[in-house]
Amino acid sequence: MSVRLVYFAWVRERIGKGSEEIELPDTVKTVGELIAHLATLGEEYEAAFQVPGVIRAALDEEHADHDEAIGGTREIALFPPMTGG
Amino acid sequence: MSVRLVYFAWVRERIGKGSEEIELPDTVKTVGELIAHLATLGEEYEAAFQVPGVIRAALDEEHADHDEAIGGTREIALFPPMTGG
Amino acid sequence: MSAGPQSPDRTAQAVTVRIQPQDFDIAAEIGALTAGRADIGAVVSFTGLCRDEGGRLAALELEHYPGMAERAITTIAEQAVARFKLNGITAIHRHGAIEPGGNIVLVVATAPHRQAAFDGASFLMDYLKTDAPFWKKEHLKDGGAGEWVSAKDADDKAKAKWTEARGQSAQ
Amino acid sequence: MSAGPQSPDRTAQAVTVRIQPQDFDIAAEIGALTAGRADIGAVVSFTGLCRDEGGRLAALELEHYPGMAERAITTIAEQAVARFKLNGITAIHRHGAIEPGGNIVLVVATAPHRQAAFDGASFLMDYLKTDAPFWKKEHLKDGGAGEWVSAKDADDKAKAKWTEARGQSAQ
Repeated sequence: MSVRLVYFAWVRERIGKGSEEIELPDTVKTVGELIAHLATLGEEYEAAFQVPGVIRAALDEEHADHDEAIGGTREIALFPPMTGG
Repeated sequence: MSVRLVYFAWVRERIGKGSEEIELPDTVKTVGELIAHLATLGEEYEAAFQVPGVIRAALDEEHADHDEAIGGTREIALFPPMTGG
Repeated sequence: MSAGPQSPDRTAQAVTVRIQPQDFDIAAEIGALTAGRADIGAVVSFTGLCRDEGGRLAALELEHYPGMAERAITTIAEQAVARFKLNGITAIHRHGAIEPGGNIVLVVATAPHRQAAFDGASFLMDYLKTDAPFWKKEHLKDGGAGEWVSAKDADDKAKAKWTEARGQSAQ
Repeated sequence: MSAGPQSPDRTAQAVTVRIQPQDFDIAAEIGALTAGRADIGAVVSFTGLCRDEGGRLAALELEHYPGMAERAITTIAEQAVARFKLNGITAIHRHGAIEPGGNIVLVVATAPHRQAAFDGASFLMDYLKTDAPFWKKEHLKDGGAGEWVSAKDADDKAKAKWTEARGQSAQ
């Protein structure tokens, strides 16, 4: 399955791009598994996801926990804790 | 001792004036005693002070309880509970 | 109450209180508190307006005790600055006849962070409701005489929560 | 959450959310919520400003997730209207570079009485801080690279108090 990933703040800076399309391996079913998979894709990804617990995610613009199933999601966002307001 | 009394809201309306100078009897030492004294001065005063417990007072522009001594106060204000804001 | 980091001089400068018949300009009052500074992170404004009570009211007549009104609100405002470490606070209370939709009272509190600004404005309003010498009389649309507005138990309770929260008198 | 007296249509009308780079006009936003009505007794506005952190900061850069930012704040605003029975609520969040003293975020809540208006604005800010997809990066006056601002435990706690007060999830 192909999915669009979008990154923000220091996740985006460490990976070096704001978005990309990737092919999801069949073994990746949840947000947590996606983050673990991405961390294996190279130094930049390792730097972005070295502390997986701090990474927040949104599936099609809705907040999602790490154990949530990715299912038919079109866009997955990964970012640090939010600091708006 | 002579003192200036000022009245507000329905206390003022029932008495029919906003302020007056009165001569305090020697027996009147506290706010509560003043209110009891005023209630004897005629029908308008009786109407204004028929429920003494609801009357609020200020001595020289500072809130005062009924048991507070009038002392050398120059201006005593008597009024209903406040409803500003 | 401990003096906190505000010196008496700074507290006095930080407080503006006006009692006036004319309307006020919220943006101008916020601007006066914030212009030229970069230490304020939060501004909370409260505006109290005249409601028509389901079409019943033609106006509210606001009576006040001149002198004491300004003095009472200034005392509360100084307590708010000291207690919540506000950068500043402005309170304006109108008197005279005010029609439905019209402004009655404005409070603006500024602070480095949001909780202090919210608390400062809310504290001032709760104390002002029960301690500032103002009285409201209703003027009815049908021309009826109208009643003096009664004080509300809810306002006494709103004030009381600030002493409970502190575990001692805030006055 | 129970629907309360607001129909879904009225709740939707009562909520205005904008994400924009340009500054906002507080008086105009208050006016848009209050003009022509006589059922509003209380207006609370919150403005969040950029601090210079003791002269250290040249600017904050606000990054956001377009689409989700508006969606997340709208969800919170609709919850605030239903929970506190607000007449209306407006939230505007800026993005891009903002210098010290500049506005970052505005919330205006209107209600018949003051506690609901204070609670509505405060609730929205507490949830916005932790749930709206915005991130702040510091630009330093000395030209240094600057850090991404860290999320604060205090903000998680501020949000948590709204679920404690309710005894159930407010989300």
